[in-house]
Amino acid sequence: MTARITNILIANRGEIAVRVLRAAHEMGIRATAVYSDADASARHVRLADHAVHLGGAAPADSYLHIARLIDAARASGCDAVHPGYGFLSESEEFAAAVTDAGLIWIGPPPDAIRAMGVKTEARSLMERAGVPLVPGFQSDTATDAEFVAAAERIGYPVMVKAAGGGGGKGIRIVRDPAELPEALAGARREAAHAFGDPRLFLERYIERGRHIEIQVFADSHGNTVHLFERECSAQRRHQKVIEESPSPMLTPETRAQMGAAAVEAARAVGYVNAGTVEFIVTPAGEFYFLEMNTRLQVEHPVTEGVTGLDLVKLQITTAQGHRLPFKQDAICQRGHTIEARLYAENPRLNFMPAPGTLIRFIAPYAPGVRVDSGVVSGDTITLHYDPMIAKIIVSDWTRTDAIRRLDRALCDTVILGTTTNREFLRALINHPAFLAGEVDTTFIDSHLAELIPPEHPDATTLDHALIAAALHERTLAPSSVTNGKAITPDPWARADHFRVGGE
Amino acid sequence: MTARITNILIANRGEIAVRVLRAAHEMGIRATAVYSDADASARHVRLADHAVHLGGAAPADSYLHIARLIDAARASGCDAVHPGYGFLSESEEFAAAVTDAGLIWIGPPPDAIRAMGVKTEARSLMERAGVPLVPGFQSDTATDAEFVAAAERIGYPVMVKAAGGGGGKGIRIVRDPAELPEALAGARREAAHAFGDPRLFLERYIERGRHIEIQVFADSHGNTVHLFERECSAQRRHQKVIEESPSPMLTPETRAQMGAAAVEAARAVGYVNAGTVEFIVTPAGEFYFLEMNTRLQVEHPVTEGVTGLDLVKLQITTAQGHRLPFKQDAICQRGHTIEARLYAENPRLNFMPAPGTLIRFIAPYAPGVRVDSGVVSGDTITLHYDPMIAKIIVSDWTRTDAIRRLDRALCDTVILGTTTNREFLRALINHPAFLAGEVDTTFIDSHLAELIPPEHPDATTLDHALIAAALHERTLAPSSVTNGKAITPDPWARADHFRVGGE
Amino acid sequence: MPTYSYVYNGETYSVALEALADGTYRAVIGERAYTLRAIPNENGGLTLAFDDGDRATVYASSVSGTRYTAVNGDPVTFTLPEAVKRSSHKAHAGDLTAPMPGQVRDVLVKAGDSVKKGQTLLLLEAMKMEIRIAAPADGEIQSVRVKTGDVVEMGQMLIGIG
Amino acid sequence: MPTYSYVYNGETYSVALEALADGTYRAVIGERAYTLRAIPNENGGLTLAFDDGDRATVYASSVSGTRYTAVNGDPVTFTLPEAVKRSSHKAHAGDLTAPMPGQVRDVLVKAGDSVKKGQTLLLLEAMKMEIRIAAPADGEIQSVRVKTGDVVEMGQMLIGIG
Repeated sequence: MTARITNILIANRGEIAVRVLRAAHEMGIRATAVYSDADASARHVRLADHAVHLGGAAPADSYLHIARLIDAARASGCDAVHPGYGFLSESEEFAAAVTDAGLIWIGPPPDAIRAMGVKTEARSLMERAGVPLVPGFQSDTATDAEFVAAAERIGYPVMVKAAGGGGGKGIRIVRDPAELPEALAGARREAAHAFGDPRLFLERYIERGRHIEIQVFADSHGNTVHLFERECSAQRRHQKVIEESPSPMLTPETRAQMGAAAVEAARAVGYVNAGTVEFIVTPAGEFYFLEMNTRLQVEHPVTEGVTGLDLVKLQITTAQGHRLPFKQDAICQRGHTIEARLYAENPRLNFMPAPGTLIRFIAPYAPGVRVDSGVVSGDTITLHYDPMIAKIIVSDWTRTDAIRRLDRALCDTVILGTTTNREFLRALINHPAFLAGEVDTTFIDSHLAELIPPEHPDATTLDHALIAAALHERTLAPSSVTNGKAITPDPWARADHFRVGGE
Repeated sequence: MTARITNILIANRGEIAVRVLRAAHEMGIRATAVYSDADASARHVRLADHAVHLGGAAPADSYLHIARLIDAARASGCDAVHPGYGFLSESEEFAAAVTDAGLIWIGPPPDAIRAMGVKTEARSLMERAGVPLVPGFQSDTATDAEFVAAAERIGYPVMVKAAGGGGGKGIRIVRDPAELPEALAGARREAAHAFGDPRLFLERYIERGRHIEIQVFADSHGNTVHLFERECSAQRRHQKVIEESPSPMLTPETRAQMGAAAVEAARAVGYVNAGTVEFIVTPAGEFYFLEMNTRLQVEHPVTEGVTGLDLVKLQITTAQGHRLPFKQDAICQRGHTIEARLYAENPRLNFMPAPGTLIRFIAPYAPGVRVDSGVVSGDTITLHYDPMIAKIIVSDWTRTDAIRRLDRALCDTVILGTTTNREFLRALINHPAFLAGEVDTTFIDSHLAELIPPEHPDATTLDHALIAAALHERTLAPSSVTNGKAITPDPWARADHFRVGGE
Repeated sequence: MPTYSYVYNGETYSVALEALADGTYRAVIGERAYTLRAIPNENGGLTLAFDDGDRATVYASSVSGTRYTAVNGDPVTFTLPEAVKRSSHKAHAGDLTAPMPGQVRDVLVKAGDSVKKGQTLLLLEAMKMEIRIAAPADGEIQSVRVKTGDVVEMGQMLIGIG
Repeated sequence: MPTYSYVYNGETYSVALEALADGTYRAVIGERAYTLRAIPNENGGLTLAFDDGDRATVYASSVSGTRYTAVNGDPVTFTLPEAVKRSSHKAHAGDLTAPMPGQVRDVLVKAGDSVKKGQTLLLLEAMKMEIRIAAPADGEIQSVRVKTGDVVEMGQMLIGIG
């Protein structure tokens, strides 16, 4: 059974709203945007065919407000909803509300969202499906002695985790068996205090672990494929900074095994549409299920780069009930794609957010360079939402070529008006460990000092900056340079001549 | 033997100079630009590390002036020369002068350029190499009766061509044997008059022929591969308008045969570096050698799109003496890529060139869209060189997806200040024959009336244009709107606020 | 309401445009009235957001009496009425004008020459394309206004013939 | 020669810039002199072409007393000397200022409260990141300058403590 989508409500903002809107437009589908008070003139609103105001800047009043989103879809004659990522993209309640309103949900079934959303349920499901899990031990009634015995079986170091926990709270890494009893006692106290639930469980701690995820895609006719991996080990405090495919560490055998495991994981929950299965991979190449993200990921362009597919269009056709237009064998992973996330933040001030107006934002454009962004020059990165300015995605034949291409693209990226992580990104991708493909998930946090660019530019750059400022100053105070000899036409004036509305 | 290139003289201008410069920069190689009087502030000059003035706007005084180019290379410390396409790219003399000056020529050996440059020599070489040629008959002494007999063997329709000719002059297409003697007499007179050489030869005329070319690549270690085909049948008066890969008409068998034939053709002349073997293909899929272009083609991005390779970087590494980093089997043709050539010309005035200043040139930017251009807003398309504004290249999974993506990209392309073929391109790619993949080399010329957009926009577009003009007018004559009620901040002024140098 | 007039394809159109207190605009063209917001867009363009939900992305620029606009990329070029008047002293019947901007490659006649219909009088070149300017009828060259090497604009008078 | 002064990282730099008759510029910074052409580039930038063959792509913009520049993409932000003076009435030793622009999420103290070192006084949020403003030492709250919901700039005074 297939349905024809004619008008998609994009229940999101920023670059992902622009991305979805573009796919809709190319498919001849109308795109309806929504916006909060803070986004009335945002790029996704400007580019949409129609836009509906939701409410205040706070997400709860706008992008998280299910009733208003459903109303907006109905009032605009939409027949489908795309949630993007973040906000309500993994809300079973929103998916159900959309479906209940007679609209097509461009995402997985609500049941699959729920199954993967509860982490302990997901772990049990994956165990039954034969997906490798990090070796662990869980029991509501075990004594400390039983935990010690289990830790012996699992192997040190182990992580003591709160069963009812989350967000890294209450986690202790134990390397010496002698320290385990004290760690259990401490973690139990903390868990009871923080979550009202003193239950603990053990998991092996993976040293030098790599974050590698598999993109999966399923249609509603039982076809499930994987679209290879993305390595996202370059993280700062669990936030992905750089993503790439292929992973520089995977062997073809491990890649194939992980792909098969991810497909099994998706099948186990009756998955349809785009999803991502995250694994932690040991330096030896053992891999363990972490969790499944039941939505499009920020880093989906990496997979688009190496497979040649358009995942958003595929989401839309799949939601319409169409079959995947290919089998597993027809998909190949080719070349190398890297994505860098450009943020408005200050690496020298502990990556403090740096909201502000992009007085100028010059994005790179060159063969093999793709920029996904929700802002242009003159737009503001507000303090209400995430600090992303753009994703810069490059593809080339080899990893080395791609890194060089990305470095050049970052060189060409100009932002005036706020502080960004541009120089940090350049330092990271040019670090010998990154070039060698040896970055694990702890790398950035433990090598931060090497990755923060020096405060002071070199003397030549400073001189050139002073000359640029002085040339600019001439346009602000022309009287100061009319000394009878300044007959050179002002270069800035000429530069802008054709860009001014009122020329 | 390998050499390290550190500084490339780019003996060209416009988009291809920018393209080569970009590849050099990504490889950490300096790019030295050259320019004529007309190009002193051109984009390729602005982006280069160093730029050398050659001479007057006329090509003979600048981009065709071998001695000045060699001097520029020497004076700038260049160790290699990239010729781009056009100008001196297929000049055996220039290639030899570069080599003689001790510089690396980023292109094929001079001998290969010469062998393919003389069309009759090329035909003989190809015949010996077993590359299919259009069935024909050539003899300096044949009588009319012998020509008639040969035509009978070749099969009608036949083309009567001048042996010493070129540029389409003296060609006659004969469909009826009875008309052949008169055609021979007429062509002989015309050939004698035009070329001083009355000799004729016959070739079968391919009805509904398709122009399909094979990209080949060879290193200096004897490895020669093909990189699949580009179909360029959408031509207006032998000028390519749209190029794509894969060809919508080729079977896998024919594709493989053509690839093998192209590799044979390249091997037959000891080819090294990038080259293109052009074929004419009959509706039944028979293919015949036309000629070999011994340089990078305008449409090389089409091959880059479907193979994932960077042909310019590959040219540079090959010229350094490196081996091709892959074998034939490692290359696959994936997805679909189309290139449209955006020209400053007026389709409603018989495609008359329309040089002028691009008051605004907004290039599309979106996933899967690449724009190669030598100009930006404010730059001028001069009457001295070709009228190309940009190549718009899109890639997507299927041909239909790619056509839709290209159409949207053209929608987003804004040019104010001169007339372009943008609407003609949109009409062409949306024509049922193009959508069906049935365009042959005569299609555009014979269906021109259907492809020229109407002079008058629809009523809604005209109203919107009037509103745009009026909003713009407010910024030019603010006094006319200060009627005490016009308190709305001027939107154009705001739009440009952050783009003005002197804000 | 301030009103602006533009000429397109020989016809004159007037648009009355008023900025309202609520930040919107009201535009009246003939019998059609529009209410819209004008949202500054990238690259100096505007998104026109009409109150019926329709939208259009527009750009506009001007060079003296010409107004270049684009609506969703489609170009529409207007001339101001006064600029039309200025340029309306039309060429005489026997004047040959440049069909494209270009450079004069060769002038093959001089004033006083007798020419035959179809005879090539002048070669004009632009962007590697050569245009032959030929006599439309038998006649005599009255005046030659350009010389070899001159750069001419489209519509510029080249040769008077009578 | 017109001279412009800028403050970077607390140091003041002066650049003398002169437009020469041949279309080039001469710039003098300290003991270094440059001769250059300034070629308008895309997006309102300039290519500085120095007479020794070196090149740099630069952008510049200003917002009141701040001058934003980028050299080959690398940002360098200057302040005008007079703007530095204006903002140089430094916060008192006991003043707590905003370490980032953000919105005040919660104010947990009021003037007159006694607080202990490390005690959370105020929560500031931006872009999903929450920053805890804590007492640097035991003391008494002298003044609270913001309330819940206020949007504050980086460096803005929040709480006086003594």
